Amino acid sequence: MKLDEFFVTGDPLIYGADVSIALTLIGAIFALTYFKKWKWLWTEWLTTVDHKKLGIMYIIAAVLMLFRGGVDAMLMRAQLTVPDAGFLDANHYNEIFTTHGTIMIIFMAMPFLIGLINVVVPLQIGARDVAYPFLNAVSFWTFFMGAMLFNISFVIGGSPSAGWTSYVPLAGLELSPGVGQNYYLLGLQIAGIGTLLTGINFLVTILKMRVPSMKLMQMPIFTWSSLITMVIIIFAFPVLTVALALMTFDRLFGSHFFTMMDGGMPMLWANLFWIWGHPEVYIVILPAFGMFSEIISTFARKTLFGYKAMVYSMVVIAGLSFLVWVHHFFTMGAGGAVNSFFSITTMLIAVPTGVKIFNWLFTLYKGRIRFTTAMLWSLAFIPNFVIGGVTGVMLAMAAADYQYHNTYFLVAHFHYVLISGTVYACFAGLHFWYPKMFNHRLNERLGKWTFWIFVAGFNLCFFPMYFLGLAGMPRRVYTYGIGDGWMSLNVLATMGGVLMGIGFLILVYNIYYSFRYSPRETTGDPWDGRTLEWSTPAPVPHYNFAHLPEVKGHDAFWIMKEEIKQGKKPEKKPYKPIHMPSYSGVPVVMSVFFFIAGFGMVFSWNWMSILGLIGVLATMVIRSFDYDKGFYVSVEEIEEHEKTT
Amino acid sequence: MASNNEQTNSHSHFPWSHVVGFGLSIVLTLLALWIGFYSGFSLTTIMVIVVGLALVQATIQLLMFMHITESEDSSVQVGTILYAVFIAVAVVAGTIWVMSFGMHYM
Amino acid sequence: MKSMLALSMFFAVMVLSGCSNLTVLDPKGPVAEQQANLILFSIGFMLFIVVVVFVLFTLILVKYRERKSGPEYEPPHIEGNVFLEIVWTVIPIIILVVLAIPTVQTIFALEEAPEATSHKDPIVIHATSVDWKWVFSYPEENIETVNYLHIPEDHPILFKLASADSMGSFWIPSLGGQEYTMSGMMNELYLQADVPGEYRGRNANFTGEGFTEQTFTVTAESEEDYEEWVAEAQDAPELTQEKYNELMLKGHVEEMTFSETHLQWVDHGMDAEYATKVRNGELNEEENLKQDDDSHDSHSDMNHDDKKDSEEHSH
Amino acid sequence: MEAVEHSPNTPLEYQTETGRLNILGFWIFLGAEIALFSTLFATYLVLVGRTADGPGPAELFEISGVLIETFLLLTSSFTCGLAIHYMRNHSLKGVFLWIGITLALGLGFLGFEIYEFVHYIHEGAALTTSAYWSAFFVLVGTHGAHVTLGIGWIILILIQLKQRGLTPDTSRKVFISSLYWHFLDVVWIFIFTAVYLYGMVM
Repeated sequence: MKLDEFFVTGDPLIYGADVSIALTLIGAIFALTYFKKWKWLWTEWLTTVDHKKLGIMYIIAAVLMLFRGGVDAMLMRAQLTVPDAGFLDANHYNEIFTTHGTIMIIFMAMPFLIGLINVVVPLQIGARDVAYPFLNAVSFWTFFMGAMLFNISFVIGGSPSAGWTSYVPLAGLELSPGVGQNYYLLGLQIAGIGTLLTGINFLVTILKMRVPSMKLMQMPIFTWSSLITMVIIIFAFPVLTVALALMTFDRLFGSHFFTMMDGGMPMLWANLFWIWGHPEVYIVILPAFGMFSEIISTFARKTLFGYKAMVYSMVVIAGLSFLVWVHHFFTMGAGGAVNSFFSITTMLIAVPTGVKIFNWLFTLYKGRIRFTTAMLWSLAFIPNFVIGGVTGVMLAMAAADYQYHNTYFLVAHFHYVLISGTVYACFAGLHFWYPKMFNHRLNERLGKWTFWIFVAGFNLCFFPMYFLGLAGMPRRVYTYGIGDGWMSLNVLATMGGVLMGIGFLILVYNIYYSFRYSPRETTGDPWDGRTLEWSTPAPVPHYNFAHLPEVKGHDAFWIMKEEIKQGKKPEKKPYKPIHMPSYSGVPVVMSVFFFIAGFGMVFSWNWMSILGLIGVLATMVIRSFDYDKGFYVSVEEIEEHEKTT
Repeated sequence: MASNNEQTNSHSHFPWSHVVGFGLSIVLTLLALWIGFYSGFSLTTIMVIVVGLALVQATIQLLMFMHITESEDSSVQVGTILYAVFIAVAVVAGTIWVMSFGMHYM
Repeated sequence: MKSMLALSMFFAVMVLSGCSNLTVLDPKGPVAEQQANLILFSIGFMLFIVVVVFVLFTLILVKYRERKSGPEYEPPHIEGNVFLEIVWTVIPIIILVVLAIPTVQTIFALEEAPEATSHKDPIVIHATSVDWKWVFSYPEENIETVNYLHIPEDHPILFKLASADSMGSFWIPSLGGQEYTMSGMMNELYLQADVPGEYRGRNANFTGEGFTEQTFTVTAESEEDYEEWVAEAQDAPELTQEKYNELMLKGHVEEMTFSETHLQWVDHGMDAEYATKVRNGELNEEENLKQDDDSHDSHSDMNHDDKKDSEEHSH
Repeated sequence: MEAVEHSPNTPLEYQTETGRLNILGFWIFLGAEIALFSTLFATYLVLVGRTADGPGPAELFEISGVLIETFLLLTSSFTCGLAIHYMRNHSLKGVFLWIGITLALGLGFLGFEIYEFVHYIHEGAALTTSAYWSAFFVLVGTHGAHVTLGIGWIILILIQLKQRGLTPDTSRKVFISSLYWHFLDVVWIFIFTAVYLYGMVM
């Protein structure tokens, strides 16, 4: 392989990216060395097993990925604004929409939510850490290394260009011979390991690490939504693992699962991909539902309306999510019976979702609604998600779907549910729990600017796309003719896209501004919260709770505050030593080996992949012989902490 | 938690449940073999019976060898496995059903 | 009643969009019409749901917003209301049943030739997607075209869809919804044009670099004009295998017309490997001839099948 | 927090919180493994008959070899169960003996499987031959890879057992690895049924 094949060349955009990546790296190394922060970085962050720190790292990585995916989106909108534009050529455009989709779903939406779950859920259930802190670090680092592996395809070897769904035969070796598709397969595979481990970890955490007094039906609704999400992860991700592995075998070892030659069955890929892919949609939407429930309840000053119905509807959604996957390929010609069955199961999902919408509305009813930034995001979610939801029902009607399929109608639908569901939730949750993570709030005034600009831009960008779809514009075209008559709506969409970009930039500025100027938190309960995470002091000590809290119902912290208002004095109990897990450098090292193995496989450099796999196994052996039992936080240290806060 | 722990009460006894489980496994395997080769049933009937026998044998393993019901979390364990079986049926049966179209052209 | 509702919805959509080129809602044949009706029918219910939620949402937000002045109001503790929750579970179920019935009916109706013209034998056209062009074979007329179609109006067309390589999707939005083309598989799709005119058809499923330009034109014309065109096309140069193999290479081509069809060498609905072998140079002369003989048999079989099919459909 | 009260009869592996958490977590992992193998089974069953120009299963499968593999694995599952029985009777010797036998049987199984694979490849049925054989080798091979990993893992645990004796930690590890081993036997039952029996009866 020649050097100019190894490095992607020939495009000024990519040279620009090369330079900025190099400068950022040099800048970071210089800053770390100059301020003597290397040791700090290693001991405090790279080796941490603290769920709060891991959560913060997840969120930082997700925001970076949001930036990357957002730049991709802006490039696409730039290309599509006017007919016959020559800004990007077909291949470049294909690479960009492929990486946009993959990054937004796998490396932005999921990690952002998992990051918030990491920070919040253990606090909500009164736990001092997760069930398997070590595995939690492995989860983060494999996700991170998978994301990095996927992202370097941009400058080394070339990006995948077969769409985030990677349909074969297009994504097969015959029609996509470069290494780009290998990056997709291995990046997702490595990140998928982390996701599966997160699933198991948090399921056990929620089931077993709750304070003993918290019953299942007293758990905060965000914890419930996380629990159900974890169940979906556990059963959906192995399917992706297998599908990716089979395609990897096809591309690297000459097997014939999805090839056109020797009896392979390309349609099977679509089938397996969506068996994972549809539950994946619920993996990124259920935690969002949970967050909106918490935030709406907090800022309406009312307990959640229909708590039990909310829980059961999520259970039903989780069950149905595995029975609807064929609606992604109604047009494959599987016959009337198959299409009818999957039409109906898909429509059924609208029922529990509708129940949730009305429960949110009636949580607001008779409330005292405070329009904080977090609340604004949660409120905007309701009407926007309803638009996405009803068009989802329209898409579920197979006979009509033959006309919507693969068009901008579909693009509009899934952006309406994914942005107004997941992305709004990420922003809402970020503003809501920001003081828990960083000990100061995000500036409300800037937050509201972001909100209004982004929401206006979002609707301006995606609402016209419904009509573009009905006007016959297929997704994934890199340009169109003047005669197609799609220009005016595309101009609107691009304007919306620009507004969304501006909104994001204001958010980034807000993070900087608030870091500099926001007053530091003193109480740990900035919003008059209802659940246990708000009972922890600011900043949250690394052991979370000096005393395990006593739970007497749903909205446990609210009940405590009510009792204190009625004159009940909190009793002073003596502190006991608290057991905590030790930090470990093994997860990050193991993940680096995963990265090496993956990189070797991308280029079929067997020596390198074997070296990487040996490294992975070696770190596992080291872990197996590690009998470290963690340590105890002494009573003195706890007293010291509790005094200062 | 020891109350639902059958194993704890039989520490020093002969491991009857294992021996019975092992015997049943062998019998079921041979039975499946006989049905497959000598029963003369149609292929569909054979497969239905044989898959049924495999499920029985799997259940025996779960109960007698793996003690799925013994710990305080047995309900979670059983629930996990049952849900996994639901997923397995949905994936296998669903895939075969959905992918069976167009086969007559092959 | 249904059509009234549909009509009013249609106008609502028109006004909303401010443009009149919503191809999908402007059907030119019975298939697209059934789908447009179903779409408009569903839009009606969806607008109802949207309006209910939006009105409730606005009223609640206005009424229960926190006021700067005014007494400190402490919201009541309400855990839920079983009756209300049953109401908003049952009403969506009813709406879905109402939507599901016509959906299922239409799904099955679209698998048959359109009812109004079901007494006519459908014209069979094999539509094959090849990176990045469309090849159309008329086995009964024994002609083959590339990147354009002629069809008679008011006459059902049975498209037999296959792909030589990547998975495509055959879509003529004015005439009806799409269906995938796949190598080694054959799908059937009935379409019909009731209005003469030129329509745009395209590949709707992403197939890589040349995907955007993988389009074709459909000319719907009177039976006489169509017959005339067929006769003309039958005088076109004969399609040779050499020429056809050139078409198998990736790339775009102009519109072309041939007499004879490629079905005498290969039916991509049964042979998934042909295009790959051509590209890899694996089909040398000798094998070509052998393959030639083999599929001559299968070709005549298939013609037979086609006839049988059309007989079945005409009943 | 490790000292939650438990009856003296409670097996060692359940005595610590770590033990209880890890065992539960492993069961959930097995649930994920069921999803993984069911995807492979679905793939295999869809691709049955797609043998292209290669041989079909009925031509190559031989009942004797498959039966030997099946009984080796069945017996190893039984002996693995006995090892846990002895562990709960605090007999370190019994654990070593029966796990040793289990490993020997597992290695025997692997040997026969490798021989079988080599034989098929020799007969012209390899991973690259056709979709059917790709599915066969990946399904059965994934199980075989699990067995191999299991053997390596159990050897590591035996070393730790040698170093530390029966403690809550080591017995937890032995117990979890036994769950894994039994699970592989369960998977094999379905491979035996859906791959070999079906392939030969077809």
